[in-house]
Amino acid sequence: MMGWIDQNEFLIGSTLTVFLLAISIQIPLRLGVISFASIGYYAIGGYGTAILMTQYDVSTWTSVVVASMAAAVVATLLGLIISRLNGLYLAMATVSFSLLLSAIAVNGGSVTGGAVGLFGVIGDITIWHTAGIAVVIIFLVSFTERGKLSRRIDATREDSQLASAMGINVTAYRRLSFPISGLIGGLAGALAVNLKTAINPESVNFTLVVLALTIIIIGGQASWIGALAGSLFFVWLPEILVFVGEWEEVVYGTLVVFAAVLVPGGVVGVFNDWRHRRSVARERPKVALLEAAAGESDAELTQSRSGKDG
Amino acid sequence: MYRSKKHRLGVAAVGLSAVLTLAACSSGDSEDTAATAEATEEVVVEESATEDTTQEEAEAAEETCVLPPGDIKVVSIDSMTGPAAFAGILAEKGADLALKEINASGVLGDGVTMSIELLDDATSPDEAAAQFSKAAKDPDVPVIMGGVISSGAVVTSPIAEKEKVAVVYTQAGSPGVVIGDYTFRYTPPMDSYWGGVGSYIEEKGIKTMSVLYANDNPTLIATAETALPALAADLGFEILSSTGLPNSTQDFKAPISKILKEDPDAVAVLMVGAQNATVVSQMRESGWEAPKELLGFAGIENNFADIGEAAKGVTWASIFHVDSPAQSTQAFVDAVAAEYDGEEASNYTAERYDATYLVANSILAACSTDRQAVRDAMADLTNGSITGALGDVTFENQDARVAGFVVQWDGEKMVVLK
Amino acid sequence: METSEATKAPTYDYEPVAEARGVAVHYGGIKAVDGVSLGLRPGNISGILGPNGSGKTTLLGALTRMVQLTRGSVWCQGQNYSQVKSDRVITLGISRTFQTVRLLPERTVWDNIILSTDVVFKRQGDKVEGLVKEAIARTGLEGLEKARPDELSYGMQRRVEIARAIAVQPRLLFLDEPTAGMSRKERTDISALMRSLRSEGLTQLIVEHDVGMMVETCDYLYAMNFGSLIAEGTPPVVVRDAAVQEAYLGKHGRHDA
Amino acid sequence: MVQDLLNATTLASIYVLFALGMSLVWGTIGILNFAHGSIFMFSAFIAYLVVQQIPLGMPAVIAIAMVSGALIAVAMQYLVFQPIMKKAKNPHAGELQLVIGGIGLSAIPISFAQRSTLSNPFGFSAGTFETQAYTIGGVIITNVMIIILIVGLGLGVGTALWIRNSKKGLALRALGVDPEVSAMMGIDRPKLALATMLYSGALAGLAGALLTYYFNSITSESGDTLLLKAFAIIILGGVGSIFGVILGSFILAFAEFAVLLYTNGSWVTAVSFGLLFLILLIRPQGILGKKEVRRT
Repeated sequence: MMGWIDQNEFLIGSTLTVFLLAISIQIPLRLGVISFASIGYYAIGGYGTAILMTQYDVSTWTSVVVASMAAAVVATLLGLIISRLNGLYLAMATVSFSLLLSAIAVNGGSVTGGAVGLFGVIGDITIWHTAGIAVVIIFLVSFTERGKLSRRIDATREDSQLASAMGINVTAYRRLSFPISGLIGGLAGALAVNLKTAINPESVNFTLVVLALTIIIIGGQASWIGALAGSLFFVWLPEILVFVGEWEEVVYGTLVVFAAVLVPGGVVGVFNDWRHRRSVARERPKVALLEAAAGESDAELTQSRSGKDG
Repeated sequence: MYRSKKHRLGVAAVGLSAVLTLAACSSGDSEDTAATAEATEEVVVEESATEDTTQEEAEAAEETCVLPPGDIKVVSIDSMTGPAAFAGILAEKGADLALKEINASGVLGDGVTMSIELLDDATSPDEAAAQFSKAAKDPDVPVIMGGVISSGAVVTSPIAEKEKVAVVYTQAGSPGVVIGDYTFRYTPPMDSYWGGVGSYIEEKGIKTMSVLYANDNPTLIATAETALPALAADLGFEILSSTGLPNSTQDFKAPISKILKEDPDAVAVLMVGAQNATVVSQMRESGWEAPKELLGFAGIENNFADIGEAAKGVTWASIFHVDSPAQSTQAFVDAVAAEYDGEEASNYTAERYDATYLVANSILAACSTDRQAVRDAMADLTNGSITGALGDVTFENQDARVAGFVVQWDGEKMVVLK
Repeated sequence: METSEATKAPTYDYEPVAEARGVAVHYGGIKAVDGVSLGLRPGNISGILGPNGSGKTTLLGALTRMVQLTRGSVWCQGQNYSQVKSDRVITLGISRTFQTVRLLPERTVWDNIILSTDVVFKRQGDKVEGLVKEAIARTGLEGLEKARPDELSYGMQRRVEIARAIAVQPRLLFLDEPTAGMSRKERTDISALMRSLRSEGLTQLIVEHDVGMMVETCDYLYAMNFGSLIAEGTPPVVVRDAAVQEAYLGKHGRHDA
Repeated sequence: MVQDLLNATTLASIYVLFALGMSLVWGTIGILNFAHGSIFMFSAFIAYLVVQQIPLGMPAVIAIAMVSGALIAVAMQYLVFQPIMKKAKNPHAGELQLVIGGIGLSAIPISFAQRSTLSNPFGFSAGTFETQAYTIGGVIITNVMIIILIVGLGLGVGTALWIRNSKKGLALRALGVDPEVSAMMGIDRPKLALATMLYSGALAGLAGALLTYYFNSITSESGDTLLLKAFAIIILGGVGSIFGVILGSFILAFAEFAVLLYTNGSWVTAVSFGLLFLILLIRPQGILGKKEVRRT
């Protein structure tokens, strides 16, 4: 087992950082905000860490923390200035935000290393640290997937007008999602740069946006489990399906299309539906009453009505 | 005007660090090539061509060395799909050819064969790193051949250093690739052989120059921003402007218009692969004609076949040329033609062919598959000069250097000026 | 008829539960609502009728702060809430349903009903559960708590919406076309439910274009056309009003066609 | 200077050709088609494959590309977008699914073309068409430029007028404003959507073929570069406004030209998304867009 982990250290590390990036996109998405800004946060986290570590000799963990916080701050500001946009307009604004950052990376001269990027970021973060951070984030995120908070989040996403009528402060929830997304996205970038020891403009381009988004769509939007499932799937598929080989992209494209058309809830959505059906099935007696109950209460109401009328 | 055509062979793409041309032949070892020639009766190698510096070493190694029978598995990570596939696929042809020759020659010893496990990084740094780290952690892999993309190489090099396994790259021209004892590169950096063009500049009396370059390619940035200004200072010509554009640019009309207004004596076009032809043909369409000079860059020739006449007169430095007088290069060119249906050899094939020989020779010289021994042998071999498909190659800090050629497109093919 | 555009307080011979004073909502050049004033009688079921596009739903939107007022003001219990954010309206005791069913599809009936209740009654877990159970009982949804909306009939889905709206114990309930798309039986059921809620003292305002249902259910009617009130009074009075008949009833047949 | 203006106008016409179909589809049937770039590329690619076998002239090549583009777009609409729209629980969920579906779709033809060309550029050099350059008063213009200018601006203005004045155009505009109301007006939405996609696909094919002639060659990834620019153009002009597309194309083309002429050019890629970001902050409905006709 340890040998296997050791051999696949890079893939495991990739899975974890891609997972964090996916979570960073998923958090606003769960509130109905289609934001591609996470790539920008990832770039800030990654470049920030690389710059601090290689150019200012700042210690690994301090760099990671500072760069991630910087991403959170930028995210907060972004959230404020684009707050009057929604839907695809917001999506487009965040795409431009991310691509502007990658243009800055290309043109940043010696600070960002231009097209070459920065390399030789050798820190002391192991995959165990990364895994630990991922677990903490899963723990925190799972709180938003239970009880009251999860209901409010669902309502905000599914129908913001309804949510608002139900007393939920939609604007506040959405605005809050920005710094959280920024922090986690920044962290993903910071940890990724430590894993890969290098970062360049190419590694923070639109392809990454597409990857993270498809991960969530395949896995499912509703839960961190979806993000994890999607990350595992996308990072490991080329390892497992070696025969896919040169048609890898075609297979990805087809899978994504299938997911978009047939299973909008992703793998996790399918699982939840199945679980719901099963639980309903288990409670046969009660469910058998479903129709009957409906009929009964109808009868009751009709009765009360005639009573009142009479 | 002229016909604009463009079907190109060696092309470019994002992520590929540099498109270099190079020539090559069997690496240091005369023994191998000679043996191959005998064994296959296809490869014409003259004994004299193979007599050179490493002969003694190789012979010594062969006399004393008995490798345990079995297969020596070397891992090669290359871009067989994705935007850099054109380079990766050509490179692997070189590796296959060299491997076939080596195994046919029996030079590794009785019952000893070498094989290459080829892993496709799909032009993705992440894939390259994942595969590299797995190979680096497999103690049965004595040495790794690295991928062609710089962005992958800067990620895999630290892994090689950490796991103490030698890696030989071809292409991957970015800084941060050859970083320590375990990293080798068989493709010389562009600025190391561009000097030849300097004498052409002097000869033609070029006093002013404008530069158009791909600002997303490390090698070309280095050439445009460092090597060319240094050359200008040296030779006393003036660089009027230097325009950096992403290689994905399609419409070059605006920068060309700017350059035409500056009216320099020469324009240096430093784009990746096929974009060179795009720029050249758009410059011709805008009225840039001789005696105004167009200076190009290595790798450019693969893209000129289709624009033909339009590219006539473009001059550049190259490390590989099928008409190179070096016998080792000619032997390689013939071997490629014989193996691959008359195909014309390319720099990518040559580099990888030489690199594969270097790997085999290092194992032989070390007489072991121990990683440290192989890397030490490789360091020794690259201390001297190696003759191969690329002609004579020397190394500076494990990074290849060649003299190169100054070549010119005559409208149909490239011809060597020097 | 009250068509004053002024925002000054009109006088009523009762204390209105909620009031619109000269409310106007314009979109660009379109005057969806143009100067409507009305005051809702406590304990009554009031109704607004009018053809499609007459501004009924927009007026409801204005009263729940979901659309911005161009002019005028809205009042609740003597308080001007024209600047209150839409998510605070429910805490004023104003609750609503929508023209179309708007339930969370992946959530159970219970979750859908408790959604607003636990926002309004923060940190009062026991009370919230009690309220939801009570709302379920009042709307006849017992036994269906674990079902998802798509497993229910349309009529039952509307009941879930009403349950969600009354679980927060509002003093005023807005119902936007509560019987649209329903079978006759379902309509009479909903109508009965509304009257039973009235008997418990809940003030209600219904927006509808089904005149039959309105006349049967409401105590007081307003008629709208082109963004303005054209008549008001008890149902028999309003349906006999010439302007209403011309503007609305005359076209009624065509609308249903 | 005249030369620069002419060149920038040609570039703008190319942008019009590319963005026109995308804008139409987004502004009327509400699909932000992320696969538009790959329709563009793949129709040119199909034409290239045919030309490799049979040396054809420009009209035939363009016809092949347009038919291919139309067929691909219709297939996408029928197999992917229409089912997604039918299933969508609410417009917002549908919106995201459509984007994702488009992203997935676009990967497939790009990958095929990359495999088949080894990511090398491809062009119609095997065909019979030859670029001719003319010099008029010191200004150089090629026959390809003339065709692009006429076709790009002509189709742009023509489509805009058609949408504005014809009955079908009215139906399309109604769809863009309110799908429900238009359904009540008796508009057959799926059928009209299919027709719109067909037109948009044919335009993409036309743009693909003309661009390939203009640049001599394009690559498998060329569509993606243009896709991002098209977003900027459409939003700049105002979603749903065809004149907006023309305006947006000119603004972008001239801005890019200015950056290239007066700086060292390295920020040119940032121009499109810089403009996009700016307009979204200042006037999200775009320059010619109307606020109340916003569907998203």
